[in-house]
Amino acid sequence: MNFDYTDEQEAFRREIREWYEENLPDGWIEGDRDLPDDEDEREQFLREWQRKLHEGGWAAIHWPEEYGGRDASLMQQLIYQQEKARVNPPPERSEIGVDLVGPAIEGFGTEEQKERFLPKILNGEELWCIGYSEPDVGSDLASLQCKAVDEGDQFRINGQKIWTTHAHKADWCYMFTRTDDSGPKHHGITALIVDMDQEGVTNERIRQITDEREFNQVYFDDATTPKENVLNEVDEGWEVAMRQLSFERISLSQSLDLERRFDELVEFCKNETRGGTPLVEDPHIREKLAEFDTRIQAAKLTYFRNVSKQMNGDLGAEASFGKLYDSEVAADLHRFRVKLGGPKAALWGDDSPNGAAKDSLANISIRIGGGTSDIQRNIIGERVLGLPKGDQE
Amino acid sequence: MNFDYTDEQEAFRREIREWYEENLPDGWIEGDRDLPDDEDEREQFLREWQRKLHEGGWAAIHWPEEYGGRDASLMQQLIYQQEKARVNPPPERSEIGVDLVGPAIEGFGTEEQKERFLPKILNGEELWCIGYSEPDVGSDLASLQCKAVDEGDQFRINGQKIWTTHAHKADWCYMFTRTDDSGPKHHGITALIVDMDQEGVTNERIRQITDEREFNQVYFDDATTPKENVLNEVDEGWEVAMRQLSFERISLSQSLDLERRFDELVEFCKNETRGGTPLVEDPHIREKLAEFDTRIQAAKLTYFRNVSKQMNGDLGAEASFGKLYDSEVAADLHRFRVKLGGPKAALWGDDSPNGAAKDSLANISIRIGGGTSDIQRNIIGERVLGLPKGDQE
Amino acid sequence: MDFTLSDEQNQMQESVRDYLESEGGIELARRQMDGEDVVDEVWDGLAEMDYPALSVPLEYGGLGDDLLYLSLLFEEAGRVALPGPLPETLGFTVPLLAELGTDEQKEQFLPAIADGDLRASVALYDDATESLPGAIRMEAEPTDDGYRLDGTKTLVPYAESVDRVVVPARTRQDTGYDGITLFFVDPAAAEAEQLDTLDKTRPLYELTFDAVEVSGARLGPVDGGGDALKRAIDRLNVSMCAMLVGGADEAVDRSVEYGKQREQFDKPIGQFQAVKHRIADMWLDTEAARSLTYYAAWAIANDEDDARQAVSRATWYCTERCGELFEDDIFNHGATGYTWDHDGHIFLKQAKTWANLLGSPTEHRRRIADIRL
Amino acid sequence: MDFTLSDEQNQMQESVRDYLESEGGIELARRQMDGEDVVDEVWDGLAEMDYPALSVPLEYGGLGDDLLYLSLLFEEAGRVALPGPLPETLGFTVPLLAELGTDEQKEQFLPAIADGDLRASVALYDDATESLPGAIRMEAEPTDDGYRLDGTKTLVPYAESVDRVVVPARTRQDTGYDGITLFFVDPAAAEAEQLDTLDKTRPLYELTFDAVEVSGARLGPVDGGGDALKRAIDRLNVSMCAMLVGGADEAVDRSVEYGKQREQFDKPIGQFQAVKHRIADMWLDTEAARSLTYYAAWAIANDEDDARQAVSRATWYCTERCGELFEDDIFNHGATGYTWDHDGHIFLKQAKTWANLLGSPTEHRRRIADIRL
Repeated sequence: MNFDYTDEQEAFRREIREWYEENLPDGWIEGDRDLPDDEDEREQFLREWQRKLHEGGWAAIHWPEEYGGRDASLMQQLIYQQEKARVNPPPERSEIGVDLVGPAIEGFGTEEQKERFLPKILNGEELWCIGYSEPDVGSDLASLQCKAVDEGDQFRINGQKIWTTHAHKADWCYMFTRTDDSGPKHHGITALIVDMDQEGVTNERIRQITDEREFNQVYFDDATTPKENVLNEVDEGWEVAMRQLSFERISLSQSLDLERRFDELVEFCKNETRGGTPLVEDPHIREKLAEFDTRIQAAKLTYFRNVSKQMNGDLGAEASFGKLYDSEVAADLHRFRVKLGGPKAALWGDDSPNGAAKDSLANISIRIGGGTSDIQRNIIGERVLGLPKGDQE
Repeated sequence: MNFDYTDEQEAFRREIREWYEENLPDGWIEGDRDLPDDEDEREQFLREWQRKLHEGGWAAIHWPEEYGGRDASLMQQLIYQQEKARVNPPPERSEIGVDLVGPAIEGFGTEEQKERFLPKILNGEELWCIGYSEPDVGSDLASLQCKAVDEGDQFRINGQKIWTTHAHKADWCYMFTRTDDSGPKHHGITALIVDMDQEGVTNERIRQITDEREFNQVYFDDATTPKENVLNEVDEGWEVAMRQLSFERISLSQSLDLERRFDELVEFCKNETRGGTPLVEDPHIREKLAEFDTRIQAAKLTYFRNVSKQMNGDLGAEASFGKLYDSEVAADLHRFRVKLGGPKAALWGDDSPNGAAKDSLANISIRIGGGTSDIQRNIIGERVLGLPKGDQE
Repeated sequence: MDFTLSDEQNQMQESVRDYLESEGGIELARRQMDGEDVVDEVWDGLAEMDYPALSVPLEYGGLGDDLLYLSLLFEEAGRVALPGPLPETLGFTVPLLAELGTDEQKEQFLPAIADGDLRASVALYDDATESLPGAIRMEAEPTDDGYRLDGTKTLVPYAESVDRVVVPARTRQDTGYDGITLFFVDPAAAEAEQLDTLDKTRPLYELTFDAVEVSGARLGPVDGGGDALKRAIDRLNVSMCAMLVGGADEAVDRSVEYGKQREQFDKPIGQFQAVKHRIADMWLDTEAARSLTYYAAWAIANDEDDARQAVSRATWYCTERCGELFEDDIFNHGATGYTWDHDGHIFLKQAKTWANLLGSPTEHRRRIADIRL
Repeated sequence: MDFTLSDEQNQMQESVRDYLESEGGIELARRQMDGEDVVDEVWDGLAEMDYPALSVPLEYGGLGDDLLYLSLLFEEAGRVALPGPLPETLGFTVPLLAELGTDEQKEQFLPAIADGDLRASVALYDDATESLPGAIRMEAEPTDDGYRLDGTKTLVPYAESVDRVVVPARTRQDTGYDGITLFFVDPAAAEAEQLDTLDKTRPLYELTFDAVEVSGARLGPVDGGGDALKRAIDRLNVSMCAMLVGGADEAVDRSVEYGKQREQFDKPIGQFQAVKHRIADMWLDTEAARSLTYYAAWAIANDEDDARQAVSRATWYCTERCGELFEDDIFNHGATGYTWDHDGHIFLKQAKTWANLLGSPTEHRRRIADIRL
């Protein structure tokens, strides 16, 4: 056990740090992190950032070099994440493609698919969305109903997807469809790559409680995709979905971000006063801050422990820790931040003290998306601890 | 809505108060509430107290006058409870008999049974225990296995009961047995009254985590009871068990006790110092005390609301509120009390600061007994709110 | 002792509920959120049903009901997050007018309120980052025939939809609730700017008084309005608690409904203990919040010794515990709950707003401690 | 950066576990609880396995391992609530001796400890109601060839089963950790009275020094032992945290086992989400507590800047959060869990004891705040 880094690792860290210093948008490091309000300008801004990332070789460091990555070790990925958490760079336009679609294509795709799709994910030229959830299918993928019919050289797709992040600007959809419903639920699911730019695909943006519209409903009415866009074998999509999260890359964790947010909160509490006294001198607030300090360190340290295990080849189910633990800490932290706002917490947008209101709402989606906290507790109970599965699942 | 009491009600309150002042053991009101350490002496002490209660007419005020009660109204019962919570009198030796057995005999018993058993419950001459749980039957009474075989003029009983409070000193056992296992689980259960003083009944005391031994395992090896000791019809015990809690009497609540305990805790915090400063001046402790003050008032007020509804003939399932809410508040309160003890919280017995250690352990049993908090949440979800029953139950 | 509602009270609640449902229920709040101003429409309807007259004394054309009775109305209003300065007008202003107003003022305003012709609000904050009463800083300068108000009040509810605003200002150098004089002024004399709010069903404004001269607007004694103001804020707190209780009750109902209908893994999700137990806990907190709120309303109405303590108990409990309960309701609805179209966020945003507006949960707990310990 | 145990460390833990199981596991704690004194037996066994030598420096016949390595031993000891002054001797005394002892003292005591021939404890409290360091009040008077100790120390672990006790006393009028001199004395010179304790696996004593003259017992500088004592208490805290982590891990295992076996309503109870999710949360807290504890041990061993903060983080988390986890384990076992025969209470009582013994959770949070803010 050792928390020091090698010279080589520190050099890698410096390389990232220097690249950020040179390439981040003007004023970013100093804290001016507002994205353009206008949607088109924002897109342009993000496109430019993705281009820079790609040019710098930072768009997907965990990808193989032959597809534009750096073959980065898990340790390098961790260092990259630490530095990223430190500067809080603009969102990556290709994040979905890089993190979720790319690995699937790399793991299950044909050589042609890899050559066709991977480079344009990296440079941000083509955006992706993922057709996973359906209106009546939340956590239960096996029940999906969106149909794809084999027409010889192509599939004809009819049905609906929902909660599809960024569908309104995506060029491609990586989606799961029902191709056979005669067998058990897990069989007969096919993973398809579908062009979003066709008549049979329409989408409707979903307004979220944060007043953002990142999610979509996507309707497929006789949409088609050629046979060569099947990922893995026909009817064998379940395997793709299940292996989705087991690619050789570092698991994600909110904990590094939480650490930065905690630092920011401490700063806020030092500067904000009530009755002339800085918040940070209030005994109740001090005790709460100490509690968050500990819980966030526990999250981070356990994350490091799990990553270390992974580096040593032990792919334990312990990765389930972070999704649940971190998002519970985050939920409490954001709720607390709102309470610190004083009467002004009634305000929104730029007037919201500490930007807390929106964060606290957005955090709810983190506790729901990608398997709710309830599902996470089932997973821990059953897969990590070996408790009997409920009848329900 | 009105929180005032009528003159008549206040007179009743005075009557109780005066009786307590005259009859409580010496020093009791002043706070000297230790029971004798020696078990025999303690029994003698409790027997004496029960006799006094009976003579004063306070042993079972909710019982009908013809069986030695006062036919007390729900309002009178509430006032009695309030006064009882205020002085925290010695435990009632006949509590199980008065609260649980008596009403069952009154509701389902024959005239002979009533005349034979009720008076001696009241005067404390005969003690009762209840044979309900079995080793493999926790919350699920319908699965009980203790067998009673019909031999014409008597039943022959074989099996085991567990968690039987006070069985080691009880004269009678009011128990549920399996008399028919050919039908559905809920059928074929018979409620019996069994003499504990016979060869076929042995018991073993269970040591609790508080180092007390109030619970027992009771073994029935060819124990017998005459036919006239069946309560309700043979095979119809389920009805008795189910109606057990719906007798026309006030529901119990910890909230009045919690209120007194809170007052005592405030006193403790005023007198106990750390570094020369009374605990009550510590900002963290002040805030926690305010929180408990509120939660206890919420418990008490909701209890009053439910009792009021009951007085107005509305027997809502809202009574499920108190068991769960109060015991969660109590659990938190007792845990907090232990934390207030300082390093001395390491001690037990008379040296335990504020007597908190034992209370906090004993409280666990309140959250488990009579339907765990989990079961209470099922009941609220299903019976109060109408959510679908799980497969499991 | 009888802690139940009378038949008449129950009927009133039912008729309010039926009426509000017939008017569109929570759709009114949605229209307000989407930028429409529904306050006139809401108020005209309420006036037709005589609701604005509830707390107005009998001698001024009202029904003379107390805060408890009023809370029952607010509870129903809260169930649909009803827009409009109902708590501000009925819970806050009317009792204040009745207590401090001159005969002339009462004659002028109370019947108008009872008839639904006048709405009022309150402009407390000069500094949105400070707690009350420290946040009251505006100084009122005496003039020949009145006072001059100069400064900007903020977080003023419905400033553009009301006819009068209670404005506390300092007329003496003093702290806390001392040295405060209240004014009852027409907000048209000030400049109103709407703020961007978390809860968009209840707009808040900045209200700038640019050396505005007011005469005859003083409400109550010079320098001595603080005490009545303090009690009026307590009443406003209870009014908001009652609205939150209504919202919480509705959230429980919605979670129960969804728990019965929505299926996952071929079962209604309400069958899963995680969901069932979470809803059971929501119900517990709702019932507890209701008990605390009813009692606080009763204690104020009957001038009980523990009224202030009771208000603080209800306030922190309703804003903090119920605040989390609204989040649980959203969570129970999964991704659907996270959408604008689901009503969950309307209540959550309201609770988050109110949790700080009239004293934070921590401040209320400290108040309880200061009284009790 | 590598936050995993080495193969060697894993093997050590396994062999400790196997060894302790072979000695009866938690039965040792039960025998101690029931009035037997098993400390000699436990210690002889540990000595045979060379465990007391772990933290003793190499040059004194030990194995020279650091606090992290030691914590792995404590974790296994905690899993069976092992009686005996293991944290006091190895976690507290050895590093203190190594730091402050004269060559002579080190020669005298360290090899003896390594060989299992000497056990030690610590007598901190003069007042069981006060926090440290305020609770250190005994004054030591200089005599011709040493000091005179006069007064009663309380809450002294294992006073009758150890050969030496570290006794801090004040030799200068001062507060906090200043003006403290440490003494390493034979408790036989004092009168020991066993206290009635919540946790009966680890006996505590009152130790009365009736003007006891000690010579050559001073450990470290006159008036200047406080700093080393403070750090030694930190190490003792981490040692206890490690024991609690072991107990917590065991509690999770026991709940899981029971969840698989025990049936209610014809299903294993571990299938019910209420039980399953509670165990999942217990597991989360155990893993978090373990990470915090390992890191604190590593930070102390490597003299990191954030070592004190890390100790306080681990301490409040292990005592408070794990404290509740042990109650959950009892709850998962239903009425069975509430019996003396079920092991749950052994751990719960230990956690409740330790939650106050070396700083309350609140005190540790305040310490974190004071360092960090």
